Amino acid sequence: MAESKPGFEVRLANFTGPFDLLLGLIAKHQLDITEVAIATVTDEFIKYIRKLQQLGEEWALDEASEFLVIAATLLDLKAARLLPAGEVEDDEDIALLEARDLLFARLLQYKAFKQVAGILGETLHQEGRRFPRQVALEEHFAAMLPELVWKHTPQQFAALAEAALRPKTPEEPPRVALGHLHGSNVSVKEQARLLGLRLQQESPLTFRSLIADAGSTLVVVARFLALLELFRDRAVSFDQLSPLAELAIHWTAQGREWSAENLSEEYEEQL
Amino acid sequence: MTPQQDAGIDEAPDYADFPGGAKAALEAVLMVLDEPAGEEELAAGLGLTVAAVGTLLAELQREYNGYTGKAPEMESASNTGIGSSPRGFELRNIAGGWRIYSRAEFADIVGKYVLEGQTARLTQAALETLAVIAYRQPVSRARVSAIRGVNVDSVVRTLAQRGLIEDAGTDPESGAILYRTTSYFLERMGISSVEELPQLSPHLPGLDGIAEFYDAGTM
Amino acid sequence: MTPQQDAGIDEAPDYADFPGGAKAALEAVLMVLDEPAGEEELAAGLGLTVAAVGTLLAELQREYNGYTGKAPEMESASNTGIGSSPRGFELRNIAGGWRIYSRAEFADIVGKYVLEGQTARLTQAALETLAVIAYRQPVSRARVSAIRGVNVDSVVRTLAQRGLIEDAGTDPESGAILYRTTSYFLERMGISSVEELPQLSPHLPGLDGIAEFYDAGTM
Repeated sequence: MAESKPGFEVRLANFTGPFDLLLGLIAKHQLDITEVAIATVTDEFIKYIRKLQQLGEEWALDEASEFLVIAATLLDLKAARLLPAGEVEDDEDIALLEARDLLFARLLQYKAFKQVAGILGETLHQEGRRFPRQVALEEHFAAMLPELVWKHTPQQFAALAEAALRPKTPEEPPRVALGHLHGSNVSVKEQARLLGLRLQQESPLTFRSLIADAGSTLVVVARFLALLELFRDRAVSFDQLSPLAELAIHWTAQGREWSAENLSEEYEEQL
Repeated sequence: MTPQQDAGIDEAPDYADFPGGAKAALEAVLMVLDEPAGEEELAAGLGLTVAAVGTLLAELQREYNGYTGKAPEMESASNTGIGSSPRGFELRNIAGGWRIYSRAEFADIVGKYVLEGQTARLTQAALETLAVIAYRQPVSRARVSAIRGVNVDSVVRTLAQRGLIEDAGTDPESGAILYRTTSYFLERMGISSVEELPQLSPHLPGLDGIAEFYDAGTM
Repeated sequence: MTPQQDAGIDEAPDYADFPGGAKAALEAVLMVLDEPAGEEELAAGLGLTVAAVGTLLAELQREYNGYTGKAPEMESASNTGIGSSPRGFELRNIAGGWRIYSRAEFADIVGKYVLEGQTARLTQAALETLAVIAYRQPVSRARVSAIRGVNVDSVVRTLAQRGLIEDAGTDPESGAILYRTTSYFLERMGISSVEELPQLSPHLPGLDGIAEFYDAGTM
C-alpha cells in the first residue's frame, strides 16, 4: 500500500491511535518487534515532519507527541523482548515481562477488532446498495389516522424546545480519559518537576538511578518523556559514552528560571 | 429494442447484464419512490427513452394486475409470469406520475393494519423533533439529528404524515431536503405565525455551531 | 391449506374472495410498511397464523428472487410465476422484521432517486469503535477506548447521532454509561441479530485469556 513513495509513508493522520500506527509499522517492516529499528522509524518520521514544514503545513504537535508515545512504547516493548527469558531475576524483570505480554495481548486484540471493523465496513457498504421501501402513507390511509391530541401550550412547547436545543451535558463528569491505561494516572509534568528537583540537587545522574524508584513501567515511560521535554527546553543534556552504555543526565539550567509549568500539556492526555 | 441514451445522461447501463434487465431496474426505482414520478423523470434516471419506459411501465402494470388470458405462442419465450395471479400491489398513473400502491381491494385489511397501534398522541421523540424544527426552520433532517443526538428519519416522516411539517425545498449547499412547520401546526398551537412562539433563551446554540460539529463529525 | 384464525383476532377475512388470496393481502401490507415488521405482527394484522405468514413470506421471497428451476408437474397448477426472472426488488428478513428493498444490483440507478438519507462511509475510527461496541456490548466508553488505545468520546457521539448505537443504562459498579448497537444498526448491516455478526475468535488467535487479562487492566 504505502510502498510506492519514499519517505515516511505511514501518514500519521490516517492512523487512529498508537496501536494502529504500531501495527502499521510492524506490518510495514515485516519484522518482529525486536527488530524494528527505532532509529529508522524516527528518521522516517523526521523526514515526514520536514516535508510537512516544506509544504507550509502546521508543525503538528499532536502527531509529534503521539509519535513520542509510540516510540516510547516501542522501546518499552523492545526492552522487554530483549530480556533473556531464562534470567528473570527480580521483580523489575517480571514486571517488564508482564508489561510486554499485556502490550502484545492488547495489540493482538486491537488487531482482531480492526479486522472485523473492515468486515463491518464492507458489509455496511454492500448493504447500502439496497434501499428499503419506506414511502409516505397513501393518502386515503393517512386520512384515517385518528385526530391528533394536542395539549401543549406555546409555553410548554417552548420549554420542550429549550430542553431539546440545550447542549447535552456530558453524561459522565468531564475528566481526562485514562481508559486505555493499565495503571494509574502518571503526569509527565509531575515527573519532570520531580526529576528537575533531583537533578538540581545532584548532577549528573544516570538514567538508571533516576528510574530506580519508579513504581511501574508507566512511570519509567513518563520519566523518559519528561527527560525528552527537559532536553527540548535545554534544561538537561545527555551523555552516553557508547551505544547501550550508561546514560548520564546533566542539569544545564543552572541560574536560569526553570519551571515544569512551561512543559507542554499534550502528555496529560496522552498518558 | 435497445434502450437508447438520453441526451442528458452520460451513459446508460447495459441492462442485459442485470438480472431482470431494464424492467427490473425500473421496478427497483418504482418500489422505493416516495412520490409519483413522471415518465420523463424515470427515463432520464434510467438512461432509457421515454417510449421505452412507457412500454415497460405498461408491461409492469399488466404483470401486477395478473394475466388472465394466456397467449400460447408467447408462453415459452416469455418470462414475465404469464398466467400469474394479481399481486397485492398495483402500479398507478395518477396526475401524470407513476407510483406503486397497495391494491385497492385490500384497503380494509391494510387500513386496519396501519391503524393498529396508532396513537392520537405524538411520542416524546416526535414532540422534541417538532420543537427543534419549529425553532430552527427551515432545517434538514441531518441537522435535527445532530441537535437531538439520534437518528430522526422515521419521526420526521411521522410528523410530515401528520401534516405538522412539510418540505421547504432543498438546501442549496448540501442538497438536503429542508423542513418547516405547516399552517396546521400553527392552528394546533393556537397561534397565527411562528413569530408568536415564545422566545427561547438567547444562550442556546444556533445552527452554525451545530452544522460545523456535524459536518466535522467525520464518519 | 386454509389460514387459521389466531385466538386473539376477532375475524379473519376470507382470503379466497380476494384476487391473489392471502399472499396478495400480505403483499399489500408489505407495501405500506415504513419499518420492518415481524411475523407475529403481520400474522395479527392479517388474521393468519404465524406459521402461515412465515410460509407466505418465504414464498414471496422466492418469487421475487425468480425461480430458475422448473417443476413441470406443478407448472400448470401453480400461479406463482415459476420460471420467472428476478424482480427489481427483494423481500428480506432484517433486524427481526420483513421489509421490501430494491435489489442491490440497481443501487446506482435507484441511488439517483433516493439521495437523501444515504450516509457517507464511516471513517476507520468510527468503524473500529462500532466494531468494539458491537462485540462487547453493553460496554462503556472507557472500555472501548482501552481497546482502541485512543479517546473515543467524539466518535461515540457521532455514532449515537447516526442512530447506530444507543445508551443501554449505566454500569452498576462504575456508574459509567453503557452503549449497545441499535436495530437500525442491524438494518444497515442486513442481519437480524448481533449473533449473526462474523465470529471474532478466528481473528484472535490463541488469546483465550485475553478478556480477563484485559479486564484486570481497566480502571
